[in-house]
This record gives sequence, C-alpha cells and structure tokens, in this order.
Amino acid sequence: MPELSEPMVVNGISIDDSFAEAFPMSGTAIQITAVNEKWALQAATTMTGFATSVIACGCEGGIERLLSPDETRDGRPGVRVLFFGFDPGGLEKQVTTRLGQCILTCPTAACYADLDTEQSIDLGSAIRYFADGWQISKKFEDKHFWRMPVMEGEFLCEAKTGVTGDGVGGGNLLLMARTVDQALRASEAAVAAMRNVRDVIMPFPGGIVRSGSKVGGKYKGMMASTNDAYCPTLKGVTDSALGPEIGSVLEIVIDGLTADAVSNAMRAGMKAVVDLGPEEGALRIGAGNYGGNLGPHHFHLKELAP
Amino acid sequence: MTGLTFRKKAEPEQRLDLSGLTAGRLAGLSASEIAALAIGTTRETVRVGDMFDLSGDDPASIRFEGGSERFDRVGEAMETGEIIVDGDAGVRLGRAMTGGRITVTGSVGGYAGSVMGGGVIDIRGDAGERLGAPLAGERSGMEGGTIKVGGKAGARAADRMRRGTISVAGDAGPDAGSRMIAGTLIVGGRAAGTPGRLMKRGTLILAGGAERFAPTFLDNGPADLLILKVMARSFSAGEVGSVPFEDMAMRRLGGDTAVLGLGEIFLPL
Amino acid sequence: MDIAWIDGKPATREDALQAAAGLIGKSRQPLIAGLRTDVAGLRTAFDLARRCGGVVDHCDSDAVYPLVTALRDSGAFLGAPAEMRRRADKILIVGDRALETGGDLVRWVVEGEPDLGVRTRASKRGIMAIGSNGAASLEGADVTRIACEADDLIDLLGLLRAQLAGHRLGKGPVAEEELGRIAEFLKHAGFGCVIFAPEELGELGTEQLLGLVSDLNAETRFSTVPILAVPDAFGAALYATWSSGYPLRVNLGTEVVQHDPALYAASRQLVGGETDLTIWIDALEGEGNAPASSATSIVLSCEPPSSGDAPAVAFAVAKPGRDHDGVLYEPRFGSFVPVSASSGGEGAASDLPTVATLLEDLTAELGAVAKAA
Amino acid sequence: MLTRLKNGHVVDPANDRDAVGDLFVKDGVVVAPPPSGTAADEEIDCSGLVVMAGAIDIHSHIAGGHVNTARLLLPEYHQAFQARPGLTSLSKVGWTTEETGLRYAEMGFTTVVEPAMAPTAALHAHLELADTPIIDKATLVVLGNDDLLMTMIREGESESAIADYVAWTVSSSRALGVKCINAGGSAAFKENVRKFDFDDVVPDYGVSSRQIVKTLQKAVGDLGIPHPLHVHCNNLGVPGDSSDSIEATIRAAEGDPLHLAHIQFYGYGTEGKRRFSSRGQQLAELVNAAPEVTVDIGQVMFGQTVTISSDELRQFAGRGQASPKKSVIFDHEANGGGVVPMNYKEKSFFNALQWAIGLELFLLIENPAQVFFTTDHPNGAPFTTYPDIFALLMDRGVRQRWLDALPKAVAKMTTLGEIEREYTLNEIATMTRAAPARLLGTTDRGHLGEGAVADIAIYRPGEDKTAMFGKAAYVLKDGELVVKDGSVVKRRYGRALTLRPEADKAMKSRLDRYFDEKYGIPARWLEVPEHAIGRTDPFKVVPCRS
Repeated sequence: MPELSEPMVVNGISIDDSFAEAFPMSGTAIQITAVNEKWALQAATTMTGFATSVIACGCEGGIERLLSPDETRDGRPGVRVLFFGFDPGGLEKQVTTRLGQCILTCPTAACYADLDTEQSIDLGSAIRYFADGWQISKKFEDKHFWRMPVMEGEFLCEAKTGVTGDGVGGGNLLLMARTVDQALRASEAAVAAMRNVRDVIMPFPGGIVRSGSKVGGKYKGMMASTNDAYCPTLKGVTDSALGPEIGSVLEIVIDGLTADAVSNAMRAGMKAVVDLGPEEGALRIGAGNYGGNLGPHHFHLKELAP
Repeated sequence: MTGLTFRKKAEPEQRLDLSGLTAGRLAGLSASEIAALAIGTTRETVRVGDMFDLSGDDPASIRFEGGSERFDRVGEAMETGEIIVDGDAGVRLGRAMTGGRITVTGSVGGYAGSVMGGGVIDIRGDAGERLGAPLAGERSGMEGGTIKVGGKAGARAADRMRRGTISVAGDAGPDAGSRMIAGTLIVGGRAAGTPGRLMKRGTLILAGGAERFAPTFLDNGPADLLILKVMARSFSAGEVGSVPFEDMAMRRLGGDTAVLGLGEIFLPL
Repeated sequence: MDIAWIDGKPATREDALQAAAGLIGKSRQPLIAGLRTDVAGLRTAFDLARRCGGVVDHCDSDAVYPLVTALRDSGAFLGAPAEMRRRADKILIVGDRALETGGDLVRWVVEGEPDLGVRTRASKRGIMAIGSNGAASLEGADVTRIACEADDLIDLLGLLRAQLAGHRLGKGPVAEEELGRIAEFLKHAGFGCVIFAPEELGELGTEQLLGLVSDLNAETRFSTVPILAVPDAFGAALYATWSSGYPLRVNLGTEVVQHDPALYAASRQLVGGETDLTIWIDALEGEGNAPASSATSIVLSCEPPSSGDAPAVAFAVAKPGRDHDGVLYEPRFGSFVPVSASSGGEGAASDLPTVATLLEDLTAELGAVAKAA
Repeated sequence: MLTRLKNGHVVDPANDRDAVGDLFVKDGVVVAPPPSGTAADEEIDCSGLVVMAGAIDIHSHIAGGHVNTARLLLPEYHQAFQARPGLTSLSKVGWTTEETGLRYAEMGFTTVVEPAMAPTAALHAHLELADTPIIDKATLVVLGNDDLLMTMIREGESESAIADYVAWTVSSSRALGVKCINAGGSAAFKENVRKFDFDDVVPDYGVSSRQIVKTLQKAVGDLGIPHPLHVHCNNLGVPGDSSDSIEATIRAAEGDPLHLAHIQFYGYGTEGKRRFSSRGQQLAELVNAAPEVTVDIGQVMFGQTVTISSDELRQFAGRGQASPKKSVIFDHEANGGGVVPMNYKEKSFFNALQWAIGLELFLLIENPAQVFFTTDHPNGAPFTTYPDIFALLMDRGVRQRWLDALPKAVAKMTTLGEIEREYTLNEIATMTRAAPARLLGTTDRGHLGEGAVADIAIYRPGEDKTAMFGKAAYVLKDGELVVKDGSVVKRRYGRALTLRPEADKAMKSRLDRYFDEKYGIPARWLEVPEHAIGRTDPFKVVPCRS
C-alpha cells in the first residue's frame, strides 16, 4: 500500500500523493465502418465484448470514439476501436478471432487499419481463407485489402494494421466517495471526460470497474483477488486504506497507445472529478500501484491534478 | 543549384538512348563530362553535347526542352529525382524505374513504364503500345507505382501487370489488361479488342465500355462494391487524381476462366 | 550474262562491290534484312552486320514472331514432325493457315497410322479440325470438322481450357455439345498433337494454344507442331539466337547487342526512317516480303532484277540447293539439313557467287575502303 | 617459329613433371628443348607463373538445339536486356557461341565437350560449334531412347549389328563418344509413364534401362571408342530414388569402363524432416570401390541458371520448380528433352545442400583421375563459376566461409565442414587435364610432353584461387597466343574432335530404308557433311582403339 503522506486538496477533494503504476502492452487500432452509425457501433460493441482484462479475456479492448464519415476510409460512419495485449502475437490472435466472428459476420461492416507503425499484425490476411479461394487481394496506393465474397455482398478488410509496443495498460484512478451514488456519479463524469482523449480506452463496463483487485490471493491459483484495502465493508478487519468517511470506491482503468495518452486521460478524468466537487461526487482520488517496482510507468496524481 | 536542362538542338537523325541521363547516373559529373556521354544507337557516335545545350547543374531535377519520338529510354531504371520532357519521348520511358517522377507533356512510344517498380509517370498525351508491359520473356510487367495517361493508350496496356495503378483517360488499344497478374488498370474511354485476355487476377475498370469479351468471362451482375468507393477516394487524394468511375454504377465480370479466372472487369451498368 | 548492276545498269562485279562498300561506308544505320539464304550466308550476313553496325532482321520474321514470343513468354511443348507422324493418335488442326501455308507438311504428318507406342499404335489415327476449311484437302483421312470463324479460335481454345480445368464458361463460338466433343477427343489421346499456324493465332492466341497443351499434359501426353509460313525465317531466327543471343531484330551498332522486337523489325526500321541503307538478301525460292522504303538499297538476289525502281547496287547470287551445296532449315525435320546442288536443270546459274562468298568479298572490300580512307 | 616459355612452374602430371623449367613450342606442338645455344624466336617470361596444359571440360552443354532453345527462352538474362547495371550469373556467361568460346579461353580451357547431341540435331550442334571461337570442341551423341536400338534389343539382334548401328551414328554425327540419358525413360514418358527405374521396362519394347545401358556399353567397348559409355542415370534429382538408381548403375558396370555424369544430382537421400539429405559419402565410397567407373560432378552454385537436358521425363517433372516459371518440353525422335530455368538460392535448404553434396563428392572421391570437374553447365551453374569452384576445392577456409553463409540446418546435414582435404595444383591438373584427355582418348592433349598440341594455360598463382583461375595470364592455342592477362588477344577457330568408326555397308542401306520407311525422312539428314560446316578443316579425327 502506498503511503498516504501529504495529500493535496483541490476544490475540497483530497488527492493522494500516489501514482498509478502501469505496464507496457502491445496496442493496435482499427476502424470499423458500416452503412450507418448503428451498425458500425453494433459491430464494434460486439467485437469489444468480453475484453475487459487481458488476464481472463486474452486482450483488453474498447471503442475509442465514433468517427464521422469525413474521417473514415470509405466515407461511411465508423468507430475507432483499440485493443491491447501482452505481445503482438497474442494480440493478433485475439483481434483476428474477434474480427472473424464479429465484423465479418456483421451486416455492411468493413474493417480498416487505423494505426500506422512499422510493425503490423494481420487483419484480413488472417481470415481470408474463409472465402474459400474466392478471396481477392487488392493492393493500391501502398494499401493492401482483402475482399471476401459473403452472402450479403463483399466484405472489405484491410490486410494488416499497425501494432505498437509503446502501449500502456493499467493507468487508473480510484474514486472514493461517501456513497455508491456519489462514487458512480464521479466515475461517470470522469469517463465521459476521458472519452474525449485520443488513443485511450477504458475497457471495463461503461469504463468503470467496482472490483478492483490486488495481485494473488489466499486460494491457490488465484492470480488476483478483491482489493480488500479498498473494500469499505472490510474497514477494521483488514489493513484498510480507507478512512471512516469513505463508503464506496470505484476504479477507472485506462489503456493507451502511448504513455502520454494515458496521462492525458487521467488528467481529464481528475479534472472532471474535481470540477464535480465533493458533495456531488468523490471525496478523494487515489491510484493503484504495486509499490513502484513492477511497472515502468508511474503516473503521479499530483502531477496530473488540475 | 538549379535543375539540369537539356535543350534540344535539332531533331536527331538516329534514335537516342537517354537512359544514362538520370539523377543516379549523372551524380558527380561535370557539365563537360555530361556533354561527352555517348547516347547514340548506331555506328555513328552521338554525344549529349551534339544533341543538347546544357544548363543548370542539379541532376535531381532534369528537364528536356523539346522532345522527340526518338528520345528512347528516358528515365530508365531511375531511382529518385524528377524528369520533365517538354514534348514527346520515345520507347521504354521510365522502364524499370523504382522511384521519382517523370512528366511528359507530349506523347510517348511503346513500353512506357515497362516493369516499373515504383514512382510516378505522368504522360499528358498518348502512350504507345504495351504501357507498363514486360519486354520479351519477362514474367511480369508493371510491379508498382503509378502511370497516368492524359490521352489514349496503345495495344496491350497493363500486359502481365503485377501491381500498381495505370489510369488512362482516353481509349485503350486492343487487348488491354492481357495476362494481368494483379494491379489496377482504369480506362476512361473505350477498350478495343478483347480486354483481359488470359488475366489471372487483377482489376480492369473500363468506364467507357469495351468492344467485346472472351466467353471465358462471366457476368457477375451489378456490383455496388465498397472497394470501388475506397479506390476512388484513395486515387483522388493521390497521384492518380480523379477517376472516371467515381459514383458510377457498375457491373462486374469475372475471368479469364481459361486460366485462373480470378480477375475482374468493371463496366458501367 | 549480267551478274551485277549499279543503278540498274550492268556493271562488273568489282565495280559493284566497290560501289556497295562505298555506300556501306557512308551509312549511319544499315539494315541487313531479307536474310533469305543458307546458314553460311546467314553467318556472313551477321559478320557484315557486326562490321558495319547494322540492324538485322528477316523479311518474314512476322511469320515466326508469334511463336517466338509466346514461347519465350510462357514456354511450350514442341514435337518433331517426324515423331508426331509415327506416334500421334489424335491430331487437332486449329485454323486455316496451317494447311494454307504448310499443306504438304500437314498432310505428311497426318498421313498413315501411328506405329509407335502401346497407347497409340492400337488405335486408328483420329483427326479433328476446328475452323479449318482446308481440312477437306486431307484426302483419305477421317477428319471431324468443327466450324469456327478464325476470329473466334482464341476464344474457343480458351473455352476448351476452362472446360478441361472444370471452370465455368460462357457461350462461345461453338455449341456446348461440340465443345464437349472436342474436349473428349483431346482427353482420350494416347499421344496427341496440335497443328496450327502461330501467325493466324497471334501472340496471345499462340500462348493460349500452348497453354492448352500444357494443361493437357497434366493427365496425358500432348505436343504441338507449329506451321510456319516461311520456314527459313525460323532458321534465320535460330541462327541469330546463337550468334547474337536473340532471335533476329537486333541492332549490332552499339557496344552490346540490342534487341527490340518492335523497334528493330525490318518493317519498322524502314518506316521509322532511321535506316539509311538496306542490304537485302533474297537467295531462296519464293519472293521475299520486301517492305517499301525510300532507303538506298543493295540487293543480293537469286532472281533476275525486277523492273521498276532499281536498287543502287544489285548482285545476282546463287541459290543454295540448286546452284550450290549448303545448309537450310527443313520444317519436316524441325532442324537444319544439308542440301546439295541439284544436277542439270538451271545449271547455268552455278557460276554465280554464293551469298556467303559475295558478302565475304564485300566485307573485304569494306576493309580496303577503310584502309584507303 | 620456336617459342620458349621460360622459367615457369610446369605442372604436368601426365609426364610426372611438377617443377620450374622451360617449355618449347614449335609449329603448334610441344617440342623437346633445342640444343643449347638455339635462340627462340619468341620468349614468354613465365617466372613465378604456373604452366599447365589447356584444360578440358568433358561435360558442358554449349551447343545444339536445346542450348539454343535456352537462349531463346530466356532473353531477359542477356546482359543487354538488363536494366543497368543488373547482371545475373547467366548474363555473365553470355549467350552466344562467340562469348562461350571467349570466356572458356580466358580461363585457360582449350577443349570442351558438348555431351548431349541428338543424332537428329547433330548438324545444328556442329554449326554452333563451328561458330564457337578458339577452343576445340567435341560431342557425345545420344542413344538409348531410340526406336531402332530398342527394337534391335527386343528382336535379339546380334551384338555386331548393334555395334554397326552405333558406329554409323557416331560416324555420321561426327561424335567423339556415346551418351545414354535416362535409358528408356524418355521413350516411356511418351507412353505417359512418369517414373522410370533402372529395371523398369519401356512399354511396347519390353527392354529395361539396364539392358539398354549394358548393350550400349558393350557396343562402345567393342568398337574401341576410347570414351566409355557416358551415362546419365534414371531418377535424376529424386531424393532416395536417385541414389538407388546410381548405385544400381555403378554395380552394373561389372568391371568394364563406364562414365557417370553429374553424380551430384544422385547423391540425395530422404532423411531429415524435409526428406532431403546427403548421400555424398556413400556415393563417394561406391565410386572409390569401383575403379572402372569415372564420374563428373555437376556442381551446383548459387544464382540464376537454366537446366538443359535430354532427360525429357525428368525435365517435365521439374517444370513445376521452374524459375522463372516457363519451360520448353520437346517430344523429338528418341530422346526429346526439356529446358527449365532454375534459380539456386543460397537461402534454400535444398539448394544449399545440393551445393554441399557436390563438394563432398569432389573431396571424398580419392582419385583425381576418376572424378571430373563439371557444373553440367549450365544445369548446376554456368561454366563461368569454375574459378570459384577451384577455390572451394583448394582452400578449406573458403569452403568454411561459404558454408557459414548457408542456412544452419544445412551444416547439420553435411560432413563438408569436417573434410580437410585441399586439392593441390597437381591434382587440379590431373582432374582437368591429364585424366580427361585419357578418358576421351585424345592423347595429343591434356599434357605437355613432346608432340602434344601446344594448348597451354599459364596462370598467375596467388592466395586468391578464384582470381588465379578466372583470368589466365597467357593461353596458347595450337601454339598461338590467344589470351593475355585474361583477355582474348587473338580470335581463331578450333576444330571438332571426332571419331570415324567404320560401319558395315549393309547397315548404311538398312538405315536409309529405316529412316525413309519409318520416319519418311532421308538418313542423310542425320549426317554431318564437311561442307556444311563452312570452315576449313573443321574436324580432327581421333583414332579408335584397335
């Protein structure tokens, strides 16, 4: 547990002298378009389902933002989706499996690369054989597409997309409030603000996780277990990090394509929480870490505070 | 440094091999050394200085003031830099080039862009036969880059093409896209002969229709395909510029089933 | 009898040689063409071309280029006519030109029955002709004729390839059942042979036909006998290939030999106006296909000079196989054969120089001119 | 005119000479040292140089229909066709007869044997050879897939009748020996047979490869043809089957001379996960134990080349691997054949192991008079790669450097790295001069004794053996200086070495009838008359053994 020395107070909200400890991840981005926003979102939502934590889901993924027709490759409404994994290989496996099950299958959806890096992972190249020999490779203007005849028409998918090793997983904020309602209001305000930041996703439901965890547990084989120091009902029976005023804690986890993107998201989130004030939202902002020895990225709350 | 200019003195009596006049091959040569380069193709020696007045000193930017259909092999195997021909050029313009840009304000002879691997060729007038095509025996034609023709193209444009884009604003001579392996040929006008004969893969977009097709092409019906939209947008934003099939309703033919049969021809619906 | 002319007027051989050497000496880009001669003549023609930096082509290389091009672009199966004659149990004749231009050769190949091979010997030779009106001339042979316009032959060959590969195909120039009949005929060959004229099918058509034969060899044995309207053009192409690296249409005026099938075709050279002197060699049977040209010309011919525009210099030369021994390309053999001077008959011409000796003398004269200069 | 080659290191294993001294040449032949005090008309200072007889290549496809088809098929590899400055190993050879002669001469080769001349292509081959400057040439005529021979065996005709047929073929085609290529295999392929072993029989004839090889071996021996039957075995290049075939063929020599061509292509086993392994060591042991057998290697080197073979069955099978993807397959009388381009890649496990197997054979076959220096030009590599191969044979360090550049998996599959042997100059001279002359029966060459034709190659020795053998310091052909400092200084034409075994008159009329009745062509089309060559004195007759 971090030392809670000298909190700073902004707008009546206490900000821990702590930091979010985050890890390098492989990250990638794609663009999903469809005939309208509804179907683009449908494809993206389906593809990013069950992608909250890399430990159990194989990857972490989420919708970065909606794209206007001006921003997409084919002039249709679209969605930018990010995925993160431990390594490019594992990430590729997850992305291509999801691509095959969720985009290939989705009416009118098309899929394009949306990250320009030296290294790449397969998109269409991995699933082209579904077309049973009828797949068409199309290269022009330095781009490579696969076209796959499907019952609806033709599924268009870029061959590859970029992948970065500079991705960061595990940026976080702990929002501590008197009540569940206040914690949730603060969290929603933070997530809404963070969604305006580029190159990040908050992979948990609605961007928020209530079951923050610590590493390991008393039962054999548990890689993570409930973060008892922040569980309000365990105050007194465990080595709690919570004072008597805190009745509920929610966490926002952030994955970004760069460390800067994660900083920006945390900064935006903290500002939203601070602006909301202690009456409406959180009394205190903290962050999860492991003492600083495990993850190379340390996002200090005080430096990001508004 | 100013661009290197070759001003034509008179119409050459013999065909000239100008393949030596590229940025890579002229780098480090003085004006007098350049003037002494042999460019003849007959027993009678012709040197650069006999045919051209030279000015400027930067071979990365070359201009021929005055062209000729006897100026052969302009920009052959060039890797970088720019060549502008004010007028016509002869055969094998930009053959095997891998980068850079060639602009010809007039028309060019056969085999322009033959087996080119990259770069841009912009021909404002007409192109001769076998645009982008291989020379005898070579297994693939154009392998990358962009060719743009403002006028019409001769027979067998894009023969054995493997990659890249050719866009011809006017008509195409007989049998465009023959033996295509991949890549894209766009024809704004009408295609003569039997386009796509023996094509294995690749895309022919014939916005002005065609004379006839082999029976080993099969009609796939109307094709409102996203790829056409993506291509049109992508080309418009790049070297190719606006394309005739943008927003055009098209029909797709697949073939040539005499061979692999995975090629496609798009026609106005 | 006159043996040399300058500007159409009889001249001595020496004067004519001197005049010719003078013209060559002044020429920027001579074209050495026609090339209708024996191997010794070809050799000296190339020696002369190297000496004077000429462009070399045969007057009828158009007749062989579709084959040359298709072969070097995509490969080929080629059969020796004499072997096909003994072995082929199924012969497919494609188009009209093969019989028109090489009727004797075609008849020679298809006559009789195969006598080699367990798979072929037992069956009577089957002949099918598509798009060949001339097939009626194959007397005595049992020929199945299938009508097809010449323009549609390439399509038909393509349909056959698609059908044999199990690909889809559209409606073509022959009815579906006809197509099926041809396909069955081909598939059931023990050893099949396709006879065709590359000239009629063109480059792409020849490639299509050779592709069909290649496809057929996946399951059975098949080869081809291309019929070339002017066989000595093929002989010249073979000679040019070993001598210069390329099958004619070469420019020997530069440091390394240049080859360009379009640019250095004799017809293009003359039209393009870059050639300023033509050395035309025409010492074989039949008329050489000389394109009209304004270039000054030196002519070596085994026929008396025709009336009309007289060449600047002309020589009468002997004809190999009539006036002297030599080596010629023989289409029945698919290679070069020795020929002997025929006895009697037109023996009067036998005092004439061969192309080889005349060109040797001309080359020597060039040396003398150069020395004098 | 007397020429003195002064003070050179003369390496002449045929005459047990390996020391510094003079050599005298007069009227195109090597002569005894003149009495002291006689002044030479011309002197070449050979101090510090190595003097050898001109080299002899016993197996190099340099002329004929198939070679010309390769030129026709691959214009894109001619140097003039390349976008500058691109060059491939093929463009370095050049494609023409002219370049062939010049490049060979520059390396000090003065006699080259075209080993696969079909009787029907004899005139064509000789016409090309006549246009090949400087070097002397010879040909081996191909029999063993021809209707007549197989019919004669089937009908049980006498050995003398068969020998007469062979004599007529050798004589009329102006050959120096007889080659047998996948005996019966091409004929069987015409019957749609796609695999043919040594004891398989040709449909319709009922004769096996073994019978054909043994019959021809006997006829060649009986006729006194100096060069033993030159055999290209069955199943070339097929892992496992190739080495079985060559083993069976070696055992079938049965004590009589037999030459096996390009054996590298038969040193292939099926071990390892890629089902491709070296049987170089086993094959070398077989050869070492069979002194009546001679072999040449057919070394593979990396780069673009083209395979040219009258083994039609094999070439048909190999066309799938053609690179570039095009090939020509011939169905001719008798053998036919195929031209299939090939690009041997250093990075390819298979190609790299082929390279290693060739060198294993070179180094593990003990007697340099039993193994000959070939790449089976251009099948394994163009002949212009010879200087590199000399360096590989003579320098273990060079071998190791090449080996280090290959895929790691290759090193595990070859013993090449452990082989210490380095060829000496004397062994090189044996393999490329003395032994080939003995093998071909051309006693006037391959050595520097009195009376030998003055075909002499003089090299500038050095650490870099590639440089040494790539450009000879001087080459004399028939006593005339033709190469200086690696460049040709004098063009002239050599001759074709031929045999003229006498065939029975009855055989000649029988063949006239046979070709007329069966093929509808005159037998004289298969004859090479002297006038056809168009050079003065084009042939030199080598005597048969009595």
